[in-house]
Amino acid sequence: MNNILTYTLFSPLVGILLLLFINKEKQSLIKYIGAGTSIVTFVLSLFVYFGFDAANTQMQFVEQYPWITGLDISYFVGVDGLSILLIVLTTFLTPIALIASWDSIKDRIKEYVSFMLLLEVGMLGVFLSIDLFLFYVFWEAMLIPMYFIIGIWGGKERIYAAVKFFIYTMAGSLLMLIAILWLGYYASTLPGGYFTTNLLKLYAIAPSIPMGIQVWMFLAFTLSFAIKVPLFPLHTWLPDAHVQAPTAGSVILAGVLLKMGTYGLLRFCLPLFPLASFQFTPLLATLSVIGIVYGALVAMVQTDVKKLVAYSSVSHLGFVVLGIFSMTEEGVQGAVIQMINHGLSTGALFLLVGMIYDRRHTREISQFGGLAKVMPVFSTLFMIVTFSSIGLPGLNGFVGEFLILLGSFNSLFLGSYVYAAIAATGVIFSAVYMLWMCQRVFFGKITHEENRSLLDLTKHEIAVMLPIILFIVWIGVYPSTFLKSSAASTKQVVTQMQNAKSGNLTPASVIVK
Amino acid sequence: MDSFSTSELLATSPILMLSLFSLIAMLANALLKNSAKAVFGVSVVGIIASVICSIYTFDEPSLPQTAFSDMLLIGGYASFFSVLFLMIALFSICIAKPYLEKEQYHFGEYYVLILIATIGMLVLGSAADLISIFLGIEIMSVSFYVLAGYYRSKNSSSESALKYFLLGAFATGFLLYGIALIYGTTGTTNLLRIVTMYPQVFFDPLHLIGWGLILIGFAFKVAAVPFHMWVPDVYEGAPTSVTAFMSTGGKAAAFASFIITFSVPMSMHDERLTMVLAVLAAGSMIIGNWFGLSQTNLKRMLAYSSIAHAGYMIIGIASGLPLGQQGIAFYLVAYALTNLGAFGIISMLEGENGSNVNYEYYAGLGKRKPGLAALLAMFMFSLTGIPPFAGFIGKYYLFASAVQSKLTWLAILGVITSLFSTYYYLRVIVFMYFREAMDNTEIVLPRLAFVTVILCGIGIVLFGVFPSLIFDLMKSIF
Amino acid sequence: MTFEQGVFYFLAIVTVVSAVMMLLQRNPVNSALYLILNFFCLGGLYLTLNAQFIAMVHIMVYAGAIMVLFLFVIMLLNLGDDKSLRQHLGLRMYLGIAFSVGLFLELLYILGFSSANNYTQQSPTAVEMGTVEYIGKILFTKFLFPFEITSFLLLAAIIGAVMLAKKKIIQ
Amino acid sequence: MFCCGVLGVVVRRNAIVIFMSIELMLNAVNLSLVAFSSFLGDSTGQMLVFFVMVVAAAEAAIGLAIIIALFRNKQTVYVDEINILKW
Repeated sequence: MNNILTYTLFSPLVGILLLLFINKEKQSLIKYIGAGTSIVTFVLSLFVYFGFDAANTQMQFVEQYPWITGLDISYFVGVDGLSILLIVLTTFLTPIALIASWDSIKDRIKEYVSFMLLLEVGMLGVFLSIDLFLFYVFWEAMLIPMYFIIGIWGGKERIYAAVKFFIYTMAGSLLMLIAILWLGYYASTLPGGYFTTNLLKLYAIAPSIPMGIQVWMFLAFTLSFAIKVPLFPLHTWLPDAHVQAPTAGSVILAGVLLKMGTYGLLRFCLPLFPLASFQFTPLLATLSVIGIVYGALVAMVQTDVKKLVAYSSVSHLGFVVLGIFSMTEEGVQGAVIQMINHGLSTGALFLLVGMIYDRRHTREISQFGGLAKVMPVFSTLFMIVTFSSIGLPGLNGFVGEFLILLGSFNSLFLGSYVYAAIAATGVIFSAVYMLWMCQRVFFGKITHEENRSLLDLTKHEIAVMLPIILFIVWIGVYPSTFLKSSAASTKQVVTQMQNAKSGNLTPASVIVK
Repeated sequence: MDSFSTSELLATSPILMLSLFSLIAMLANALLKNSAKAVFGVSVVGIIASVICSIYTFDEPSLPQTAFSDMLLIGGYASFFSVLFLMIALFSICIAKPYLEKEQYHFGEYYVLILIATIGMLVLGSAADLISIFLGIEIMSVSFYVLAGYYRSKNSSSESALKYFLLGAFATGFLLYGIALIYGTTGTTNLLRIVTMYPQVFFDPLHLIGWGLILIGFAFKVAAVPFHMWVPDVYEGAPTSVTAFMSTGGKAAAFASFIITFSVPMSMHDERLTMVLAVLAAGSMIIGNWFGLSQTNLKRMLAYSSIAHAGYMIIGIASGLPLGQQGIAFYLVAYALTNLGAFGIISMLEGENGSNVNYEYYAGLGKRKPGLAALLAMFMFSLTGIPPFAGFIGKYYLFASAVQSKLTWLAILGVITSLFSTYYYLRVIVFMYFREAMDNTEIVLPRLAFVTVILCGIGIVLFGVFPSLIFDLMKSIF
Repeated sequence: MTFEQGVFYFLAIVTVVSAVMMLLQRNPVNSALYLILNFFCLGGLYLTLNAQFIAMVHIMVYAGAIMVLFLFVIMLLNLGDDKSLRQHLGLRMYLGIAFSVGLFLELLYILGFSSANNYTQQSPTAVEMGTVEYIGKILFTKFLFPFEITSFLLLAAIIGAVMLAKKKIIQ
Repeated sequence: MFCCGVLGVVVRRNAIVIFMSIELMLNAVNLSLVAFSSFLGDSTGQMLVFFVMVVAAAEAAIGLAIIIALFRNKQTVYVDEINILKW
């Protein structure tokens, strides 16, 4: 099992290869192959998870092969506490998304499944890469399948949404490319240095970059990630993409893609440019707090359920960014776990919205009412997920938000508890809009006759939802299962930041061969 | 002075071999019935024979470094580019055959001219003397002028030939005057000797003007702003198969020689020339991508994109680093595969009198011809510079060279203009996949051209994922 | 002023004047005739520079072949007078003139500074260099490759010219 | 003279006259080449003149053939009347 990461990463490609040889008429076979492949990937990632040594802060399962030797670019993958949970989340959500779209996608199934699997490769690659070049390749390559998924199987405004999604993301990442190139070049200016994009080598030397340039590097990276997160005011692509994407697309988009932004902040921005990070902490914290409140307020006035969930993502991801920039152990821990939580609960919400949309072909809140009587199972599941999203104690959302708020209250780096206080109001707002929406959709009288004949969830649909619910409860009741796997790594990041703040961090001035 | 030796003949065997076969092709055209097909066959054999010779000369220690009184460089660099040009020629005639048959313009002369143009490219790729560079450019260009006007009964084709010819000859004038001035100030036309003379004439303005005029000549041939006016019209008016050849082979050959020629002044880190080159690159990127946005004709769009790509490649020359030169060489490979593929697809779908080249016609292609649409989408992504396609690696190298030579502003401009280009490349995909077809007549794909296009597609993925295949080759030659 | 210098200046002035006249003529035939005059003067200039062979070849190729071809085509196409130059004295034309004059002045200015000013004396070897014998020898040794490769240039030109000017398409 | 040629190309609208102007430019180059060659005592310049002449001849043949082909199609040699020639 030396190459387990490579197997995990490229196992979906095997499925795509298989699909190439299958006639597109054999629809159910195609679906089985898709689901089967992604489940195999999930199983492989479980091997990684259980083999992972949580106490070790080093990269594990490392594999390195030279790729482009001239520029010291290598195929270099590994996991640590920051990425392990996200990897499992990715492999977990992909089969669920595929199975969930079992019946709702009828057109061009072969392409659809291929794109989903390709997307999985891209996402895993982003979380696994420890070479900046490799990271960038996956980061960009992942755009292609997502673009097609929104553009081909999306709603009415899909073209606009797909192009907007693509161009927004490109805009940020191209500047990041320049920053990556500059980092590589910087490594070559050091005594005995050479051009490199090896992240571990750059970790050692990057903090020595003069402040004036560090700021620009930091901004280039952060812009790219902030668009992906999306941080206020760069979030405008998100509602369009979410609303227009097919259900599975939204699940992946909310569940995993947005995490790539926050993961990037944590993985690259903080450790590479600590000094610039300190300088921009107030700005980013302010933006994330604005995002929390703004997202919640806008969600409140939405009439479309899917849009509401989309704006709630803006609000929730604001918490994650706040947690990261609190730079305390609790805050970063909370951010990591909140990434998982948001993936699970928002993914689940999108799935549920998709299920009701398949039945009624509308997502307008006003078109529903009293569904609890007609669809008891659906309503129950929806309420559980809603509570998790609000952050009710006992469910997963509570753990993450609590840790983040705790961390940001005590943070030396933020320097003020105002951020936490305002963010806390976001929790209240989110309770308001979610519960209000639930009330209008599930309770009260049945106002529309069409709703009387709605069928409750099928076994198939329940089977899709149950694993997610299981984890929602598990994290809520016993979070330390998951917290412990990321604890050591987050602690290391935080310690390093504190060292940098107090001037104890001495960046290497010579590059390691 | 010996006129030449056997080893020199061996060393220039790619050129000689191709010359031989082009003569055979011409004879076959004159003597045989059903000659066009025979000429096609002869050309394919000739190109392959020449490729084998190029590979033989690549790393053969027994061969001299230069041949024919330092007129030509041998091996390494020259062989690398020879193989590139020959493959471009091979692919382009494979695309051209079914296309010309469809248009009922299938004559043997076409292949003979392609072969002669390729000879010109081979000379250009190995030239180490301004005289052979000049002759190489002229052999190539004269063939191109004729090929652009190949549809002699069509207005658009003749017009584009005239425009190309007049502006091309005009640019030749500048190139020559530049050569004359450099000769006048250094007393030689040989690049190897000009290098040694360079410090003496560094401050001579006449010398610098000479380089400037040569630069104009090259800028015209590679289609850089502000000498780009011919590109859209000629690309649009010329037969599509010719455009495919011209936009890839012509550009690659011009760049191969551009790199060699300008490595002379650039090796002195002449700030003034760096600035001029950087401005050329910036202008090309901006103008090319800006006008690309508003096009509705695929051929014209690719013409503007070709201007933009020339801009990206000039970055590599402006950087004056081996890294940039490697980047250009790789970019040329990627660009050649991509453009041959894209134009191959256009030529397969083109209707009578150059119809069906607008975006509208491509609506719904994803359903009508999924394989073809997927390939075209790949080509568009590669042009945009999105991994894992080869175009990305090329851009990465070029921008890296810009950053290393402290031209970071150029790299930033490069990525910003790439962003513009994303929009119009994506539009093709939007039409193919996200719109419904308006016309559902059956499309018949000629097998030969389709296979060629598939090979191009495989190439850009292969070189995108394993760029070392090319970079390892290049380590020894730059 | 020696005799040689006198001849040089005379030819130089006629060359420039005829070039300008070529531009100003409305009728293409007159333009072509001025160009021929220009070519003859150039031939004379080559002689003063001790390039006898080039001078002869120049007269034969340019005046004898190329310009006859031009005249032939002009006659064939039966071209009349050009529209008056004034009719299209647009912005573009002013720009064109400005550009050309600018280029001219710049060249003058630069010539003032150039190392080419050292070239006041003809090299002693120049006399021998212009002879047929010398040129033949060097053409087939040092410049063998370009010489051979021009054959392909001419070949392309022949094929192309025949193909383009052919009237009918033979299927 | 080179400048005259450039001027001619930019100003004149008759394809043939433009072409003649280009020939003029080439001749200017030839003259300077011969001059340089004779002052430097180096034969390269004179050789280059030969090649320029060959090229000029080849271009003349091609160029006039193109003009004839175009004239057959459009009955004009004025570049203004050639609609795609917007330079």
